[in-house]
Amino acid sequence: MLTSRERIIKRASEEIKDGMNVNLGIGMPTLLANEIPETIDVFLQSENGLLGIGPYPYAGEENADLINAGKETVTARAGASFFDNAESFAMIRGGHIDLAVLGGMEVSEDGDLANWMIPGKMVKGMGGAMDLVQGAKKIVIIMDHVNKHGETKVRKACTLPVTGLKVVDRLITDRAVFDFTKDGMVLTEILGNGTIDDIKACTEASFTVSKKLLEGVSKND
Amino acid sequence: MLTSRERIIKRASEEIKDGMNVNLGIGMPTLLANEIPETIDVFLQSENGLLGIGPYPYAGEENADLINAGKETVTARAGASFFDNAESFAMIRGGHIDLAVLGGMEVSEDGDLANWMIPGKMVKGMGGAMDLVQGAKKIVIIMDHVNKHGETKVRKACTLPVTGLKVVDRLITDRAVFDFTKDGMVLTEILGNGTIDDIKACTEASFTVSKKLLEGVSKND
Amino acid sequence: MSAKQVTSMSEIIDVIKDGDTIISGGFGLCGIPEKAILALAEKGVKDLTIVSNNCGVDDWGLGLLLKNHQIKKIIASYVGENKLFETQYLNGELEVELSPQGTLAERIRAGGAGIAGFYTPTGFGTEIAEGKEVKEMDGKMYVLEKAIKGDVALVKAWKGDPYGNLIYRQTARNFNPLAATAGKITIAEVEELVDVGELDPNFIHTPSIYVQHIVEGKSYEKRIEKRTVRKKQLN
Amino acid sequence: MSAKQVTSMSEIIDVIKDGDTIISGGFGLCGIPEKAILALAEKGVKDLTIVSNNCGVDDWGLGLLLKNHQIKKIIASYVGENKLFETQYLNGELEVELSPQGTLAERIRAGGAGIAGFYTPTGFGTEIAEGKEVKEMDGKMYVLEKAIKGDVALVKAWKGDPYGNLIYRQTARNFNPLAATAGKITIAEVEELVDVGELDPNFIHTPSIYVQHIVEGKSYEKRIEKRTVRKKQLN
Repeated sequence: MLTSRERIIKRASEEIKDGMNVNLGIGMPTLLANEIPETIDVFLQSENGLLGIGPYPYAGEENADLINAGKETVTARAGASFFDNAESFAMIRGGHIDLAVLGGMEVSEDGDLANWMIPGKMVKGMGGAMDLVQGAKKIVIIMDHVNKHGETKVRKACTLPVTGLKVVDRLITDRAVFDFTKDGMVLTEILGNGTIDDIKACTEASFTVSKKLLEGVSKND
Repeated sequence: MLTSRERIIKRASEEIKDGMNVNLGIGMPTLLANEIPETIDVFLQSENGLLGIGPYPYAGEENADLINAGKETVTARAGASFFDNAESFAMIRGGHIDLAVLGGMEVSEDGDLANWMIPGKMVKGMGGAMDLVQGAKKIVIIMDHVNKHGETKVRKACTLPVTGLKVVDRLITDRAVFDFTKDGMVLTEILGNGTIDDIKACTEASFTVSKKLLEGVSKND
Repeated sequence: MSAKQVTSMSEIIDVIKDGDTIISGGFGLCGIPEKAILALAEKGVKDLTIVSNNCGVDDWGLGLLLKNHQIKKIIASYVGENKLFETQYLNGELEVELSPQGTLAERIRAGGAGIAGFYTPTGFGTEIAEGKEVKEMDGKMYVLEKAIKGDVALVKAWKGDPYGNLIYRQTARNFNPLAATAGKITIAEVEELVDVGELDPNFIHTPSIYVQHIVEGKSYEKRIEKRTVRKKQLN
Repeated sequence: MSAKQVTSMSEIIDVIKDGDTIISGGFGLCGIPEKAILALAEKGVKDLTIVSNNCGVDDWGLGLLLKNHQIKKIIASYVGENKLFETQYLNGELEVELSPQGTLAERIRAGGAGIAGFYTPTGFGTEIAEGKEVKEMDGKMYVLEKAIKGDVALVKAWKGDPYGNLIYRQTARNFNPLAATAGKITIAEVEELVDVGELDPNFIHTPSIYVQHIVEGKSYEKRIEKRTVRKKQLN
């Protein structure tokens, strides 16, 4: 049985398709890189100026001039390119990144995202998150469905300062997958063993349930 | 005795100093390149993407990929660099060009310049002229003092559509040199054989005469 | 590998439709996407809006599309090398928007970079600023200029790889890297298509992400507009 | 040749005065102008405004200037790696302006390029947009962000020539080419100073025009912030 983190990563990795240019956020999203099958040819972008992140270097081959946005030593794959930060964010802001997978603190039913600061705690800064949510063609947020106190992170409205308004396309939690459409927030998949009612119980946001999921659930019943 | 064109070019070439980055406009200004003494180390910028224009190529060595802003085949000097047009105009607009020498159709006493179109004639476009007059640290305009009908090109106000307002730092004609200062337009040199009254007679713009010139004239008398 | 490489321009030129906005690289006849222009002239799509610093000459470059009456509007900074242009402009067939060269370059860059508009000092107080918003910032006057995006961008590079990484040669770079970023679809033609890994990742001018299709062109004409030379000095 | 080359950083660092705004290249500890920062720490100029994506760590990079209480204000996108920062911020000694990373890069570029401001979608509807002008363009909301210029820019490159042409290595490029354009005075430090003509003019990252002083640094530390490796696989 998968841990909740493994469940999120496994499901999120299915978002990555052949030929895509993808930006993976710092933290859990970075782990997705290990899940990309070798049959798929993808360019991972690092906002500090690299298109085509490769695996971590072998011990002893670390290179201070070659890091990712999380400041980890990395390598560059064949066909990679280096560029400055203005060019990097031209790619991001200009809509050239097919997919960005980012961590979240809260997501609202309108697709608002909060993931950069907690009032009262020290401000660290938003880095490239505000640019990414405005620029990438598809924004997938991955996060636990509830916090360590059991409170939902899927909100009617964000209580934390937002990173962007109406920017989330898909939310993947350890319990469910939601899409944000012009008709509102839609539950499309259940991950793990919950029922639709279980998901409703741990979700403050209002959402509808996709036809496909309803049919699938009734079949399974 | 110098022709009026030679007089302009000779005087304008004195504006070019060691270590400068200089943009020479299409036409007469381009000829200045031949007048730069070898003791002076200068980078000539071409707004199509070259810093460090060299001499024309030897016959048989022309290269279609290496032209100046006038679309002439050129070479690149040692220490040159190539770049795209956005970078080229970042240099120009951002105030990194020490000196631009451009041709003029009319200059006004406020330092307005008209040099890009004549109403009723076919519009060719302004190319990089409007960017250059706003961006270069010093704008020197070279032109004949009067047109072929004997009418002054040094105006109270431009009659032709302007390229920029209050952009000219120095005007060099075949008859005189003017500076545009916060105290207005100042006649600083007479080229050729004219008197101050001669210059006044062929100039519609109001100007004062520099102390240095007044003293020099009285000494010569 | 995701296939961006096509074997001929005619294979891919059909992505361009009547009424499209096309951003073309090139300065004068230097670095122009000559194979794409020839394919477009052959295909005969109409009512194009062309964004390009210049419009070719009467019998080469974008002038070929003028000759065929395929262009409805052109956004350029200098069109003085093209006589067909004058005729079509004067008889009202051709719409023209002049943009100062640096502004044009920056507008295309902005289009590719997701910047909606920017304040430039260029053109303040001139005809070019008429109808545009102006703003005083830090005591200087600026004009608001807006981004340009294209349905298709046509780009000519020196070398490229199958992923679409590109390098340009000398002043043939000009507007090409900017155009490459600003097309919904960017078609790159190269003089030489090299294997993946042959281009040094540290010196790529256009990263692969901007390019959707790449094709190697054969026997480039690379016409010279003004052949200027000096005499060989005798020793 | 006009001499831009100096023999040591201490020879030139005096151009920086109390109260100056300094734009520094680097991302994390990668590509930071370490010799210039050391010279600044030694010289002890005060009340600096620092523009940099990050602020170093407690004992390296710009953190050294924090330690010395030389910084009055910092404009950055992420400062989470530096504990000194927190202390000085909380006791009111340090003023902080957070700018999203892409916006920060673009503001510095704008400063160097003579663009006074630009409309970006980044930060719309967030705290970052508070007090800033917003505008709807083509149905999307944008925030007006303003250019940043520095009294001095500090840049670290891989190789440079005596004119100041620079190339950077891999991701050590980051903010360096942008910073280089935006200083009234730009000081470049390089790992290797090469002869004029050794750098290929087709692949210069920072053209000489942006650089006023260049110095070769000895024995760069180039500290690694997060050493991540994989195990060598046995054959």
